[in-house]
Amino acid sequence: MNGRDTSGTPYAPHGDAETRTMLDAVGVDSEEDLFDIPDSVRFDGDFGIDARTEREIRAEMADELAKNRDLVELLGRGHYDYYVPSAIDHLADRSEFLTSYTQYQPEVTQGFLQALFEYQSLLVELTGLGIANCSMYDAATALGEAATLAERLRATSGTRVLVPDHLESGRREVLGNYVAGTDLVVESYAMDDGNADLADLQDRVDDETVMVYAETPTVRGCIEENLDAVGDLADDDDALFVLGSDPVSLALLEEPASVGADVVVGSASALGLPQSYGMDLGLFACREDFVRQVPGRLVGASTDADGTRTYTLTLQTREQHIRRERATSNICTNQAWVALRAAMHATGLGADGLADLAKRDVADARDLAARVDDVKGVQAPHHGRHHLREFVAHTDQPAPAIGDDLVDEGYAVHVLDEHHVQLCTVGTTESERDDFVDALTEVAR
Amino acid sequence: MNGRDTSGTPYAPHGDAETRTMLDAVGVDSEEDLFDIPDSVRFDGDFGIDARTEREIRAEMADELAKNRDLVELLGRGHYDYYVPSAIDHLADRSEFLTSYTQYQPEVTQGFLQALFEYQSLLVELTGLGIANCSMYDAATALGEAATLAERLRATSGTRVLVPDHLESGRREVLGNYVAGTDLVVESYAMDDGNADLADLQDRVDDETVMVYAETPTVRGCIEENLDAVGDLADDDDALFVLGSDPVSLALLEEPASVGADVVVGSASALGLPQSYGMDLGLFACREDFVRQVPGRLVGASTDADGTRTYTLTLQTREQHIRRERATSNICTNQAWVALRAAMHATGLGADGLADLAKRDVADARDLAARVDDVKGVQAPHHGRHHLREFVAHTDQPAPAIGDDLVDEGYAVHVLDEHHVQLCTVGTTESERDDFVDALTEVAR
Amino acid sequence: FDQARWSDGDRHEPLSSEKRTTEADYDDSPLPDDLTRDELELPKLEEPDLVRHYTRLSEMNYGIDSGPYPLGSCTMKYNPAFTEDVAADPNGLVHPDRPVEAVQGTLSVLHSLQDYLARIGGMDAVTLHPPAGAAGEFTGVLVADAYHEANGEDRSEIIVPESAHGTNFASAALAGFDVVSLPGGEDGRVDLEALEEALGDDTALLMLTNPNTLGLFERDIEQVADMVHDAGGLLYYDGANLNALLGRGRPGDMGFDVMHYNVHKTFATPHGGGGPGAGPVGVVDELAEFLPDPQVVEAPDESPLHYEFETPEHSVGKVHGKYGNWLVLAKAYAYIARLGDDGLSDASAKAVLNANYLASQVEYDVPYGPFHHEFVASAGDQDAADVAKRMLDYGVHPPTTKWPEIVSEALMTEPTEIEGKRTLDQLARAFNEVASEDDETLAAAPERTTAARIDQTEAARDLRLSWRALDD
Amino acid sequence: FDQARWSDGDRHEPLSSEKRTTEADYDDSPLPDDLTRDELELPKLEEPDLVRHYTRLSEMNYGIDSGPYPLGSCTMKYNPAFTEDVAADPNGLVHPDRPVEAVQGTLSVLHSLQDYLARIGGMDAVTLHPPAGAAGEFTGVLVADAYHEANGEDRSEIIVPESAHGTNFASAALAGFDVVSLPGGEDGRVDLEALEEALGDDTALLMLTNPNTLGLFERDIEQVADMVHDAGGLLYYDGANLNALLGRGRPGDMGFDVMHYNVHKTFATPHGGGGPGAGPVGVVDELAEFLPDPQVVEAPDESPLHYEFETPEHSVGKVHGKYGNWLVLAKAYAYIARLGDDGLSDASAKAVLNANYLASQVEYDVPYGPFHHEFVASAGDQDAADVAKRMLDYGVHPPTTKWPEIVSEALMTEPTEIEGKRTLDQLARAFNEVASEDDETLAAAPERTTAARIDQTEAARDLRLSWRALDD
Repeated sequence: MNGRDTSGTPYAPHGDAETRTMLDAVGVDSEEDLFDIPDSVRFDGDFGIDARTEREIRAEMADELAKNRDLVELLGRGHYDYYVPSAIDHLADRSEFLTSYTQYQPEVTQGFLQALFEYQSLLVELTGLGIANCSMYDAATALGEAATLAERLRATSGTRVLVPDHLESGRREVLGNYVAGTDLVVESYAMDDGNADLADLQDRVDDETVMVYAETPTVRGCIEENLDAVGDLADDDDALFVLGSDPVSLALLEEPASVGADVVVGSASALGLPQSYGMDLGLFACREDFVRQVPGRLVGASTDADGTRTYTLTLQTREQHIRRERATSNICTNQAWVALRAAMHATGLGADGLADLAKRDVADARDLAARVDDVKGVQAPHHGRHHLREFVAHTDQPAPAIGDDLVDEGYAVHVLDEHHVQLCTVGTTESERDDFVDALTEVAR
Repeated sequence: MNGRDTSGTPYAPHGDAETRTMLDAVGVDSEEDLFDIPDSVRFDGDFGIDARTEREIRAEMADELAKNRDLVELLGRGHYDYYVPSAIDHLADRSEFLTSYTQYQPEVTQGFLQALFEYQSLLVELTGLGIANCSMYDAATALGEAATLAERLRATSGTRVLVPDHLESGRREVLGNYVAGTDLVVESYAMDDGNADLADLQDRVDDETVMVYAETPTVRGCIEENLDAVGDLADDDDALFVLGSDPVSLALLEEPASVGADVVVGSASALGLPQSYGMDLGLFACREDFVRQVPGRLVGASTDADGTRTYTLTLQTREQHIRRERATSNICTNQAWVALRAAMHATGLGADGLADLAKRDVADARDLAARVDDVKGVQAPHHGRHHLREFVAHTDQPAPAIGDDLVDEGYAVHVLDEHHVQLCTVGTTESERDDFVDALTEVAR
Repeated sequence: FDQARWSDGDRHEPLSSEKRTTEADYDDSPLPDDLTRDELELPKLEEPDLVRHYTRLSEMNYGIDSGPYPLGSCTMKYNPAFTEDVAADPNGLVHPDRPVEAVQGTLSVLHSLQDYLARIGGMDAVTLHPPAGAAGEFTGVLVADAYHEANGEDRSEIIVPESAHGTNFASAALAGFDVVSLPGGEDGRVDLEALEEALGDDTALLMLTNPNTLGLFERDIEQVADMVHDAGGLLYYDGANLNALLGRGRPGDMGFDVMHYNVHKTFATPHGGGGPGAGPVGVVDELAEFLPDPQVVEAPDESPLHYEFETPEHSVGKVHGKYGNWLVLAKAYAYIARLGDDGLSDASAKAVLNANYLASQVEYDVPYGPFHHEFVASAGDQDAADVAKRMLDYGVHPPTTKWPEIVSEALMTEPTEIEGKRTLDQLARAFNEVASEDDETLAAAPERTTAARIDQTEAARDLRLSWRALDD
Repeated sequence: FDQARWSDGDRHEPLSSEKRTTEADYDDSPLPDDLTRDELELPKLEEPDLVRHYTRLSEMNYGIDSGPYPLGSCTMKYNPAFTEDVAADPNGLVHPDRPVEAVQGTLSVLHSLQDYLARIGGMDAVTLHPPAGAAGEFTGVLVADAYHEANGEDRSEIIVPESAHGTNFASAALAGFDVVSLPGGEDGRVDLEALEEALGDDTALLMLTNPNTLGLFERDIEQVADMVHDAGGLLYYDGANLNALLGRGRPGDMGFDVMHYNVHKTFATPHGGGGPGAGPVGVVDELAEFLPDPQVVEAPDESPLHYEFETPEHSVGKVHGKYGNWLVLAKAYAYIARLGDDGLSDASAKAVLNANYLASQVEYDVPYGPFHHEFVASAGDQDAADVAKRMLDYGVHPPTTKWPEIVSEALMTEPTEIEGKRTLDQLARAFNEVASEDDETLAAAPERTTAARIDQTEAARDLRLSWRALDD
């Protein structure tokens, strides 16, 4: 059998002789004859995209990405650079996982199904809620899905969704788009020194309210101290209490179920996924009685014909490929592989390891705040709350200029407004934080 | 079950409670009690090696290795930087391959055995010889093993091993150590303008000669033009004709069996293994009638109890774990995983792809030699032969100084002596070679 | 063929929670007790056991790298290994809120990908934000909605052919539109009369896949486009089947105004057991001002930067918290660069050749044609779902079953370009062997897979969605 | 447990050559015809098929990451995944003939590893060149030989205990020595009287493993060392069993003069289906001048370099073409750095605890003791090889069988530290189930593996060592 003379995709194994045999079997002269496209819309130009070798592309992308500056990031606000053990990378790259698709044939995809079942189970333990789906795109879309869930579930004729004033702008915008097709309206309630302002929230919650959203820690790293009260306020008016959090925080902070949360959303990408320019894993857990209204895929246990315990996607009648426009969501392709990574990482850490991360995040934030507070011209933490990972600092000098100067020194921080920056400890080493304090001392005065 | 309070290896999964239970089952109080070591030789110091985290070690080694200078290498002389497709890395890192050991239980290791059988088969096709073993350490030790094979096989009482005068020094030294325990002596025959000097060889070959070794291409990149004659000379005196080569060259050059080679040794690491600071894969193929004298492991086909074709290590009675001091070699742990990589890479390239590499290596060397020859103060190729990959150039100015200047310009070349350098094209891009010629033009005049 | 079946003595591989668990300790908590939880017990596998657990699970999972995977409409191409390496480049693994001057490399790759996709689709502008195909549809619908609204029009209906992907319906509904389902014509294509009837002042959008889910090219696409545009609507291209057209037809040239690309289909990024994918959206000029915020654009000459962010004038805002799925986008870029013009065009040629060749070798009836990258065979008297289960025993992944419904007992088959003749012949043998088997054999299948036939009813009736719910 | 068994329809997975081959074309050869071959036909699998072929083969292979692998004397530890990453650093993937100033990073790692190994073994100098344990033995013997020769002595014998690894005998023979086999004592240890008898003016070296292959510590090691030294010989330590001693005993402190380290055993580098490993050799001061060429040493203060090469004064020259197996050495360094003092010492503690715990749970007789990191059980009336085959059906790798011969039907078992109690109990169950089974069951095993019992006789009698030799 001969090789291939034509240039083409390196990923089709057709030698010229094979191509000829196949064309003959089909009964056409050329591949061209197989395309039933009217001449008027045939494309006979080219894209002007040069093919390159694998080696060239690796060199090219390495060169391009090397143009990203080497910065120590003290960013955060929903995206955290926890170290991902190498074993997670190697395991997640196992190609039976990576190159498979949705488990439409569960008999040959027990491996991924079991891993997703484990992922769901981990979130059930962390939230105390009865159900977790096997992934949403990110924290923002999970929040959007929570709102549409609230709409489907609502007992009242209400339309109001209440969210904290500090809600991260991306999440707020995405939520806005998810409710744009409904009659829901999103309103903010005030924050009181970094926590929910209970008085303001009480004023706003009424029987028009279908959902109250709170976060812990908040986008500013403040641990929300009155979750019980927020839950009671929501409950009193039959509004869904949706809590935003993440698996690391949940290993330390109050269990959502115990404070009355009906739904937990958030980002689970802190586990298992390296910082990936905002790529995320949307966490979605809720009470068991919502099960027929849950968006996204669910893996359940069953038995096979041999009586063995097995796993399978279940309640697919909620989904778009069966229920179409009456589906609980339009989501199809999700973030399953990221969920797999999260399950792996959590299983490697265990309850103690996860809680240790969170404890360290509290201690590190507390320590850095104290040291930053010692810097002339800076006061931290700005909010009188407990913090996890990150906190806001007040700067006497204009914060934007401080932020720019810090970039020049090799540090990225969030500039919140004219006199506030936000600093996150995750992913930095102790010596990097030492150097940062020195740099801040230079630029803040 | 609790976690673990003691510090220790991260790769032992014992919680403290598990350790306690196990100690109780054994009937001792502490791990210390299990060590039956007299006090007088107990070690109670420490090594002074600090444990570091995975993240720290990755950073540390990245920092250290970044101290290696970024050089364009025109080196060669047995070590070639062919591009290894990423798929080979991913496949070879599949942990069922990587973390397995010698196939003492062939029923559960059919995968590796089949891959090694394929490796052996590829070498049989490339050499035309009946047998290839499933790896030696490197080209030098394979050459040493060839000499001990010659000793075991010798019909005469001879002791002489003839090798080319140009033999790479590492290979020569290793060969010397392999024959140190025998009564063999290694002598050189002269080279004639980069090829074997047939007249000199004829003078030296006699019935005291047990082995004649030649290489193609030679260490200087010259294609040996009189292999037939070398083979005949060896044959005339019942000496073993051992040919040194490599799988890329063999895809283009004369088939060893057709020129009378009895054994082929060399380096197969050009396939599938990135440049690894001299780590190699020793190729060893020979005539079928030597099968009971071959060093190293052999995989053979068989059938299993179900009548299915299977693979297994065979003729293990040649090996040290059974035959002890009468084994054909002391080799046990070999380079199986590198052989796996070579098989994968060769199978991805095919005969056409392998031959294309070799053709390109001839053309590139010819082209670079011509361009270097145009450089004022340099004449190339120094030898009036066909070259593959590399060639020697004569320099009017002192070569060591030129070599040093080239390093300063970012290029590494071999300096052979006061007025000769050796240049290899493999692994360099066309534009790198362009820049190199410019740099040489600067430093050579 | 026998798929791996691992277990620790029992019939099934234990859950991580059945292997080893530990509890967290809150005695040394740095927080007041009332802010922390009381207990948490989770599985904990130290690295050797962790690696074994997931290595075993992986062997109990079938992927493209295991064998043929001709799942119709899913375009299960080989995912080139090297694209994993480029995506894993640590220089690209950065925080999304870095200042723009510190991510010039990332923006360069994203900008190039926007450009490539625009050229391939014949579109004028592309957003990379949507993290999946359905998210792309939703984004496209939002953009169309914003366009109509900017024109002072309140159009409430989206027309979707009956045979379209379920996400089309769901995405339209999520955006608040009424979905008008369009019955198919006798030839399996759009029925122009039915379309005429469906179009009206309320028509915001017609969503089409071309070739459609039967693999048939909508030959009347220009007329369809004119009709929709005449009615004041826009035309949406569902990119799920773009692999059939690369280099031979561009949605933009056919009159489509907005489209999404499924990069995990057409551009070979891994499907990851269900995701992540990416669903970039391309639009014609008139719609560019409504795209999500921000777009990556070249910086003006006077800027020290090469690339910067720009907010489209009437942007619909965000559809993803940040900028979408970076790792997936990076892989798609590398794939497109690897193939280039010739490779992309050849990929479609071989994908279409493969579908036609396989169809010619399969004994099941294939009612419609001429098809392109996929065909829909009918299992006839057999149950298509049973056919699929039995095919598993032959070591291949079966086609999509029972959809589209226009073909009874549908076997929707898309081999993609990556299969050679040998594998296609193997697939054909599997089809044909199963075609000749009796119903009992099919009902008893599969036998050689990790699990025997799984009871779906039990799973749904006796819901056990976490290990808490398991009592064995 | 059922191991994967892939095939393309047939019972076995085809060879690459049975899938697809192509021929090379020499019409466009740049060389004269008489210098080139006439034809070459080899398998060629394009990347999708290549990936499937080897992915399938991998699933038909059992590694440490698949399950327990208590192969006595082989120390099958978990190979930490991150060590692969550090070895793959492209900055370390360089040509061996670079000038020394261009490989300061590589030399720094090698120098640190030389230093670590010296400390761990209680040795004064270490060479990293030998590419495997046996190569280390050969190197050590050459060094010893050179030492005696430099002292004007011609010593022709090397003493090796009967129970030693086969490589000891073969390495001694390869270096031209006569091997004197030392019978074991009744307690399984060195018999001092027999040793006395064997020692003499011709004794160059006594090669010992400690603990020995029965897992027993040679309690009289100091006396042994004195006897050997008194006879003018040197004492060699075979590092295969060093994992039993880390942090609790050092060969150098026991009187050993030269030793090798099996980094693929003690320091957890992957075994790679048989290799590569690395067998660094450590020596006491008196022998350092004979080590292979070159050693990595710190550069003098006045040098612009940090590290440089140095040729030992009476070097034996090279034992590997360059500097050994870099990738393996880099992984070993990373492993040692990860564990540090506490980790290394704990590894030995847990390895010894595991062996003792497992032995306590196994119903087969364990005749000698107290053992350390491994124990040798006797299968009694059962055939140890059959026991091993049957254990495979329980999803575990069996022990080394029928060796050392001092125990009849030996089951030489080394669980290493990486197994937790749960896995050890699983292993014990496998041992004990098999112990209770009848000979027919054992003879019919294995059933659940990729291959059923393989006919070894046929393989050796009807030699088929390449696909050319297959006629089916």
